[in-house]
Amino acid sequence: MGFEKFLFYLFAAILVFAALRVITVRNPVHAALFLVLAFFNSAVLWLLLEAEFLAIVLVLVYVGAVMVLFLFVVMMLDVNVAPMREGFIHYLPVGIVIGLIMVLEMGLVVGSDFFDADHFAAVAAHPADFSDTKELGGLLYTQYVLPFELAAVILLVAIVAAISLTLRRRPGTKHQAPAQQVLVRSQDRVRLVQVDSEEKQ
Amino acid sequence: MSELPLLSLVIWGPILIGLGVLFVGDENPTGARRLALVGSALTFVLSIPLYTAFDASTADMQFQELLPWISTFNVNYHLGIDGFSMPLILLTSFMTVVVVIAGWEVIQTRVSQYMAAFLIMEGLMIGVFAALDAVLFYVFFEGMLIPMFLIIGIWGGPRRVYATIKFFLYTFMGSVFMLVALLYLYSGADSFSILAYHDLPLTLREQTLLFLAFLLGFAVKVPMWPVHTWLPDAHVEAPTGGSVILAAITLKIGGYGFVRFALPITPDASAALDWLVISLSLIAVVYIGLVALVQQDLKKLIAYSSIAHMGFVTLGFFVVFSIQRHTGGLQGAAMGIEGGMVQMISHGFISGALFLCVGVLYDRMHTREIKAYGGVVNTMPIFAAFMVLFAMANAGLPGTSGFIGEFMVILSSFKASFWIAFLAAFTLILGAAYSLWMVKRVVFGEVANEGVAKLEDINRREFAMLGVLAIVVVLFGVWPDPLVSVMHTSVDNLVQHISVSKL
Amino acid sequence: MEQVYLAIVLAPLLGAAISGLFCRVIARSVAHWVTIIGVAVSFLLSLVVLNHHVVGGAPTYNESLYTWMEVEGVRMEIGFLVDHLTAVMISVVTFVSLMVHIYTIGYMHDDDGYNRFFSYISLFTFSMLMLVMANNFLQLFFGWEAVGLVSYLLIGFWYKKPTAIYANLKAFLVNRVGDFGFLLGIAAVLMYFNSLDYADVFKAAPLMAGLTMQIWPGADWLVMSVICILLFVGAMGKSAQVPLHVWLPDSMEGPTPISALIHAATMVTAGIFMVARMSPLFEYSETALSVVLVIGAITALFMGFLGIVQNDIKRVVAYSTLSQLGYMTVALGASAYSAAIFHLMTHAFFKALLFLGAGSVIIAMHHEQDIRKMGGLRKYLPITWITFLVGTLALIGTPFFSGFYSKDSIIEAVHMSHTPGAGFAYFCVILGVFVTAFYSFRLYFLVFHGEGRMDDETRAHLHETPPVVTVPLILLAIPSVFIGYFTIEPMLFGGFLSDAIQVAPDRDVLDYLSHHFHGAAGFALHGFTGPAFWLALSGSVAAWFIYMKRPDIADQAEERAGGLYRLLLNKYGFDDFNQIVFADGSRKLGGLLARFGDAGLIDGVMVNGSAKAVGWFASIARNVQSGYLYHYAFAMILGLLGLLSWLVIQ
Amino acid sequence: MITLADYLVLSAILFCLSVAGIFINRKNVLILLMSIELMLLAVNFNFIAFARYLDDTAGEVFVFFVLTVAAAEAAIGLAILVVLFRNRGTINVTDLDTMKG
Repeated sequence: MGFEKFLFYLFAAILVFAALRVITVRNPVHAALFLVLAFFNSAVLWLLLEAEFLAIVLVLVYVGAVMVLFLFVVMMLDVNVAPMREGFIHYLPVGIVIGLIMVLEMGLVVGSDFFDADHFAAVAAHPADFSDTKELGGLLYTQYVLPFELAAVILLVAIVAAISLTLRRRPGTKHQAPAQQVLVRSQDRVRLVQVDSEEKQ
Repeated sequence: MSELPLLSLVIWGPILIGLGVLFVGDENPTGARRLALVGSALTFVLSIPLYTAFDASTADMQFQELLPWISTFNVNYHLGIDGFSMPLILLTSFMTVVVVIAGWEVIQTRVSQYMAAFLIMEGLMIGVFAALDAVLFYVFFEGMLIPMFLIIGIWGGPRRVYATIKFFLYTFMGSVFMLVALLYLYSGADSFSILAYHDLPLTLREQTLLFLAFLLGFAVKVPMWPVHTWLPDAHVEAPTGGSVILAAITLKIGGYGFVRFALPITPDASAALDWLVISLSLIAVVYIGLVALVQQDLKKLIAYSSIAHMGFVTLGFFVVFSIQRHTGGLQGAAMGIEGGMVQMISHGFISGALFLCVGVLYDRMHTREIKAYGGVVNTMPIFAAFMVLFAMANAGLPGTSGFIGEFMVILSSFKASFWIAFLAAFTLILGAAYSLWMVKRVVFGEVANEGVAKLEDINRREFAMLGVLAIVVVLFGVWPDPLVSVMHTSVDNLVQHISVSKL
Repeated sequence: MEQVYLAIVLAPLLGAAISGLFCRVIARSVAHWVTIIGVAVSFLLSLVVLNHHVVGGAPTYNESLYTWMEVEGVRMEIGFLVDHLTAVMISVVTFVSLMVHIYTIGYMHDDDGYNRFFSYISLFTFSMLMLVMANNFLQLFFGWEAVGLVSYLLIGFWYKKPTAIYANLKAFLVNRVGDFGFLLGIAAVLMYFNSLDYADVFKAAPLMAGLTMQIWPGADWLVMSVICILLFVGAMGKSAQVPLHVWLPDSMEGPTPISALIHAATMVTAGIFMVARMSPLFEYSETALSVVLVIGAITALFMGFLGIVQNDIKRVVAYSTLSQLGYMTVALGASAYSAAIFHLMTHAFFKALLFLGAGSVIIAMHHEQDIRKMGGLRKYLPITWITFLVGTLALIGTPFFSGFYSKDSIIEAVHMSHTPGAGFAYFCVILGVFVTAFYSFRLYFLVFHGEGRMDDETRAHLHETPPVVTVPLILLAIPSVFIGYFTIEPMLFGGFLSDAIQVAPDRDVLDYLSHHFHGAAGFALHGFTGPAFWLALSGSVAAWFIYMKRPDIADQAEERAGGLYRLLLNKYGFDDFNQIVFADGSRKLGGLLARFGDAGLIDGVMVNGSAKAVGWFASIARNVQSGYLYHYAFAMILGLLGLLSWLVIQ
Repeated sequence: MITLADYLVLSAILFCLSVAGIFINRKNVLILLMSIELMLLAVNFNFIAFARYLDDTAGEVFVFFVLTVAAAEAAIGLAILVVLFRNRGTINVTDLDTMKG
């Protein structure tokens, strides 16, 4: 059994264990960390699939940004862990049953002969100088320009939404309002008064 | 007549004046009332040439107006009247004048909106009668509900909200089926002109479904037996003017619908299902007659009596087919349909007048319970004379217009089968029973209570109103020819049309 | 001549309109003079018509004046048919109406509705004339209902009296039941003859003789008998034959003049006139004639019995009217139409006389109508007494009086007739003579003879009624005696009514009778030998014996014949039966239908029911929105699972 | 050799785990968000596996977009969580049932 396969099974096992722990661990911080672990393992597996740019993106962008955000939020909201768990048992059996059915059905579909070795077996290894990034870039900026722009817009929307939701203007802060300042007219600020002169004593 | 677009004037005139009355606003009620009176009188005057210049020798549409409206679906603003719709338009414009006068002192709150609602409603109703385009018909048909909804809803009695919602939903449910039928016809004839539908070939299955859709749509409006319970509630809660218009004209749209849509478009289905409509109408005549007997509320009693009278209309329309089956010929069929039409017109006047009488009593005693009255004749002799006259007309006494419709329908239904005429003739007994028993308890006898003792007789305005209606009722009773001769050719044309099968 | 006929009809209408519409405005004298002139004009003109047609022998006039409506080839018109029958009828109607108009001046003197009353009675005269002179079924029906309306207004004239407004509603409804059958008859005529004009219908009658129609799926009935029976139902309603007679006794609630005019002389005879006018149709259906015969016989006899137990003077006379109407119907049944019309004419005179006499007694007794409180009035009211006696003698059929001629000819006609049921009819008619004599003389002796039973205060005021009341009595008494003698010859046997009345040869009993007829006097003398006279005599002697010699017998009658007495007292239970079955029954049925049908079924189940159903469904759907996030998530997952399994299964 | 089926089975397991995660934990919204992240990860797995085995990098472009959307979604989710916490003082799901019908 090749070294590759061994690697694959190793990391797959860690990945599944991490995923399992994410949903079962009591403390959300641990859950977040396990999720980070899961992402790292999947990045490795992606490398196996020679999608190295995406693996790196996953690690840098996703884990770096999103998971950090998660941890940040988790720690900020001092979520009291204890009450979180009572209902756990109550729903467990149903959850398990549904999960199993899902796995069974997916297994049926995925494991079926459609995806067996002979259809997708002979995969040609990429030539040495093959660079996934160049490949990806070529495609991204030619065929998929519009979706790319859309993705940018989505991100912009996300930013604006997040900020507008969470921004709080703390009361009591003084700040200038340039708009009003400009509108001021001279006559309602200056008053000419006619005063008659009296002799100097 | 000059190429003056009379029909459009008669439709949009009152609507515009109605809006004008709205602008006059509530703070100047007398101005609003006067403008409304001028508006309704003007519409009536405008509708008179429709009668005088009406050519009774041809059955096709007159005063036609055709303008493209939504050209993508070739929907066009197509108006026209024939022997069926012209008398109804005249009835509408006449009754609106009466109603505007009726609401003169009675309505104090939001006068301009009240008058505006009636004028707009008048325009819409005339639109319904004049529309020859399915979409235009449907727009007017639904549009007409809104003012009536407001009239009952705002100026009505204590349970008005329940009554008006029930009225609206009932009629709306019916008309939805009609819309489906119209759309189906559009897909068949890919034009919205009703006349095109008349000779559109349809298989029996199609016709049956279309007929049932039309039947439900118009049965609610007529109202026919199972779907009639909205009428008593609507009448009890509606203000006097509202229930006059409701009784005088809104019910006729159902009857008109049968004659314009159900019969000509689906003759074979009508022939196949005529037993259903006939049995429903006979139930309406006998069952509702009995129910009317035991009513304690004056308006409910008259509402039930108008259901019984409308039962005659549908009976008259649908007796044609069994006559053809029973006697082989068509002799008497036209009399049935004409009887139905005359019954509609005369019922408009009679039940309108009866509701006005109840209104007169209600304005003074603020109760509609029959028990609260007794011996009204001692303090209001002139009013009692009118009340007895209209009650007699309601019971179908010869010499009043109430008699003609029933007489013709019974004569023609005898040709269809003895038993139909037998059951229909029960109206003579039941009609007389509930009308005169009501008159006995309300009008005759000793002065029942001090409320009745304090009643003062009707004033000039009410006398004018009731007087005009009395003259019309007796005039048509003694001389119905002008009303009937107008319809001859249209009815004969319809009878010929429906006697020929479309399959 | 057309203007004359039009004038006859329109004169009373004009009088009615003037005194009716302006009843508040014009003075009393104007009101009664206008109406009296109107009726007098029409009476004189009808005399002109009478001699024009009878003496002058003018042909039958049958023109239509005005087309009411023309539908599909069927012309509905207003028109006049004037022949001997009509001439006789209009003269009788206008004469009696004139007498009543004059009489009313006295009777209604202190009544505030004076003008209104005059307008009603002349409106009645107009409607009756329209009915009688009609030449088509539509106008006949118009007159029929108009007469019903006016009788409704007149019975309920004193609208303050609860019994009066109950009686007029009852009268109108029972008349409407009759009209129900009548209208169906007209519809049948229209269906089979396709025209409403008498002329066309009578001309086409022979062709229809054999035709049958199926009302019950199995039974084939003669078209003519269906039409005639339906028309006769109308006549029963109007002429108060047995099942539909209940309204006539109650109609005594109205003022006496109208009892005389409407409920004795004219309106109730409308039914008889109609059947006589329809004789060409009736002759073609044996069954219809026997139905008429049997019902007439039942009415004649059994209503007579009721007359014996009544204590209200007007009700006794009312029941005698019912019984006499029974006689006329029996004559019609026996195809002796002209005998019926002859009896109708004579009856109009002496019955009007009896009613007006009763009215004058009531005036004298200050509106006291109970005969047990009267007695010995002959000393105080001489003229009324004499005229009343004349009327009674005419009523019971003493020879040489007009009543005798008409009643005896009917009895002979029935005796000869062999329409099915003639035997039973003859028995009833004969027994009826005894009963009529008994109750008439019972009334006569109780009111005019014996010692006065009224309280002193009324006795003190007892005096003869003013001439305006007694003059009509006298004027009516004269024809009650002589008219029979003079008119029997032409009317019955001289073919006086032959132009209007057609009788099938095999059933023409009058023709058979004419062989034995030799002069009015001879007929009277022959009468002395006949059974009828002796029965009448024994009836009056019995009445004299029971009520004058031994009044105690009458009082004990209650105990001895208790059951029979009570049966007669509540009028064979007709009133209660109608009340329970029809009045309360329809009210209960209506209430039932209203509660279960409308309120319960339609409103409750279908309308509000559906509203509640929507509400109920909404409440269930509501707790799906639990507000908890995980429920929503759970729902999503279920959706996903569903899709997935659908995908997999497919 | 690693066949495509292995990858697909793996992503199926990941997906089911995240699904179980979604409704197992009844209280904690955060876990919910994380499960959604996990689910998206599983989806990306499939994309890349197919892209690799069908030798067509279009799949990876899609992963690119899925990531952006995932990031945006996470950002907004957490922002909502923060606001929720700020207003309600708790993000315990059982207390947040104001939306009850």
